Amino acid sequence: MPLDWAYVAVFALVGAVMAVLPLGVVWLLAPRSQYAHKRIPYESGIVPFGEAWSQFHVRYYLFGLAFLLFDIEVIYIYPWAVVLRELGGFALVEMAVFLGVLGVALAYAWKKGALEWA
Amino acid sequence: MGLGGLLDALWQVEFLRMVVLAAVVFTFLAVGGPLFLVLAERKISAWIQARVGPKHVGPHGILQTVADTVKLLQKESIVPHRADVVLFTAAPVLVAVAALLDWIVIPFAPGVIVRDLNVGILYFAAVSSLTVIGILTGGWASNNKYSLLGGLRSAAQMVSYELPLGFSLLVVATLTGTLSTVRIVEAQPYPAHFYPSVIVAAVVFLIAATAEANRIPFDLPEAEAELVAGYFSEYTPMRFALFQLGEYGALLASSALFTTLFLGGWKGPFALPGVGPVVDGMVWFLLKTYAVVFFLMWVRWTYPRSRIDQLLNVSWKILLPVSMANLLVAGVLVVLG
Amino acid sequence: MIGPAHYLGVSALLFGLGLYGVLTRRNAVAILMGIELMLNAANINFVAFTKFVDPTFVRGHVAALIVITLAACEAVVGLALVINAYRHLETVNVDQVNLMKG
Amino acid sequence: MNAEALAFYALAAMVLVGGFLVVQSRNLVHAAISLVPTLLGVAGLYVLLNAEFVTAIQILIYVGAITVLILFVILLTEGATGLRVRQRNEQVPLALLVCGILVVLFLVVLLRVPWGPPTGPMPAYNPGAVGRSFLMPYVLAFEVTSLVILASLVGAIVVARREG
Repeated sequence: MPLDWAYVAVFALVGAVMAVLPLGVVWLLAPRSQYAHKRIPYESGIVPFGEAWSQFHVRYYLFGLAFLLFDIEVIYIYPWAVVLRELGGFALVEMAVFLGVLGVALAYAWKKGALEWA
Repeated sequence: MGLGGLLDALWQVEFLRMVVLAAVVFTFLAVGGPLFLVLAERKISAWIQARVGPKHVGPHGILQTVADTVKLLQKESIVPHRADVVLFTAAPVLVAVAALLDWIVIPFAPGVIVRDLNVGILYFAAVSSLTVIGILTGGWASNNKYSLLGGLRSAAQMVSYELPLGFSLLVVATLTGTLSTVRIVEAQPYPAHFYPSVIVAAVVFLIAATAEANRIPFDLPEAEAELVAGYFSEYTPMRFALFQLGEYGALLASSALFTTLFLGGWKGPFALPGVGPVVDGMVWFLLKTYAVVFFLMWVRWTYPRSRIDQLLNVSWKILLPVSMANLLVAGVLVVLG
Repeated sequence: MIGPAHYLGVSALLFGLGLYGVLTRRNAVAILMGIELMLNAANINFVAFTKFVDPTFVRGHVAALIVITLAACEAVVGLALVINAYRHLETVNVDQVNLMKG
Repeated sequence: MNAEALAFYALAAMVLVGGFLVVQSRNLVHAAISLVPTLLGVAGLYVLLNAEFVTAIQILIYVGAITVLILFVILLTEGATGLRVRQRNEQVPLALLVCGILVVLFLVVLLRVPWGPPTGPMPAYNPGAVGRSFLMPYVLAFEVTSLVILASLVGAIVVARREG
């Protein structure tokens, strides 16, 4: 089993190296010019002012939090899925209750307008 | 003790196998992904819009993307003023690596799979979710307002569609009782299973996968009229190409997973004469995968772009409740036999 | 041979780092990141005990999964507080958020 | 030294260096991104401990969701503009002392414990074992977590949206 994940680690490392290699080729082949205006961030031709990392609307956070709270359900649903056949109706009732509560959560978020992009 | 003494001989062979396989899959991803798909996309869009498309480089323009790659290698690499150089480079690398890691659990043919992980489809969902971090990081590190805004939008969209996608995987896991991709293929009746919940899950998966790959009608993050080019506005030659590799790699991986979960993977309607089960499986698998890719491209060039509020509504108010209910239906089907 | 002490050692060091972050950071989000490190340290212990002490019912894994769930809930509520504080007080530094002092 | 030890030390280094960057970076975006290698290193340790399901969940939830949310909030509030602000309070020497003593104490204790053999073998199929545990002995915890999720969703929406 750890061997499976050793493959994952090696794939990640080899992938990173192979992804960086072309950057090295670019570094060797491509021209480099020192020309300050070239490095100004592109904002449709207008000279940028202020910080790029200024604040954004709270709605991003509302979607983020709804996502996280519905994503953690999978912690419980995946193990349920693999043993459902073995445990039968009891497990099904358990999951119906679990998903029912989360359905209430979704309905609440919906009603409160947390799912509106406004 | 030298390094050779540290690792026994068997381990060395295994390690070599890992490195070679990683290199092979990466090459497949680069060639079968952007190199082929960008060309295919340009040809298909041309065909749909009654144009000619690329035709000068090579016969019928088939070498166009090769020429583009050579061009990209010679282009100057520009890092914006006051950008965070390390993260600016690490972001596209992370996106490309995440796309590569997806392929570990994809079965090409009976026995042709990098590793059949016990937690197969969960693993696929997990490594695909790393892309979001790469996109947010890239958008922030560019020191450009449009890039950051594009990155945030992209992240909001991708996380919204990760949920219905995850629930579709769960429906399949529930019906087959396993998370291993190989066993999911084996458990599927061929040509297709006709459980209604599988069909619903397949449709949800297809919509969500299109959105995850940031494609029209879901390509808001790079709505060029509003946001220049989205999170990769500031990206020039090779770093940009890595984002492309990640994007097309993920598109191809989603199509491959769709084939694996819903279209019977390597199983074909008939055995090809004169080839073994491995070649036969790979041919059918790749045919189906590219058919799914073609379908997604067709959608892209047929529909207009939607607004971000419409797009998030589809995910949260239609796909998510439908897939939660669908999961329970699948559970009932399993318990009743 | 890597035994339980190795894992618990890493976990102790990670816990120390997290606690240091919690005690010294001024930014509320940074404090939250310190807490995440401490929770991860606890999880390493749970999972290590499952392998080296008591694999029955994989209790440690269950505990670790519940900790991950609660970590997510805690992050969601904590970050909501951060956003609210930022909107009202225009700071996320906890030593400047002292409305209760009156 | 065998492959397991090599992997362990590499992962431990990744976790601790990443954790150090998380608490030390002045730039909060860097701190949040340093969480990624730290949490992936912890996931790697879970692999060595045969906890396959927890590993996958660690990557999916911790790295793919919690870190994203933290990044969101940093970008929504101060981002890197916090660079001009002092990031530490006056408790640094005291905190170093407390944490140092605590860690030494932990290490002393765990080196003195006599570790016996485990009470039984690990179940072969990890996700299945977790599922059986959740639905049989720990079914109450399983149901209560759904209520906790509901409660924190309600709380977070109320707190984050309150205007004025």
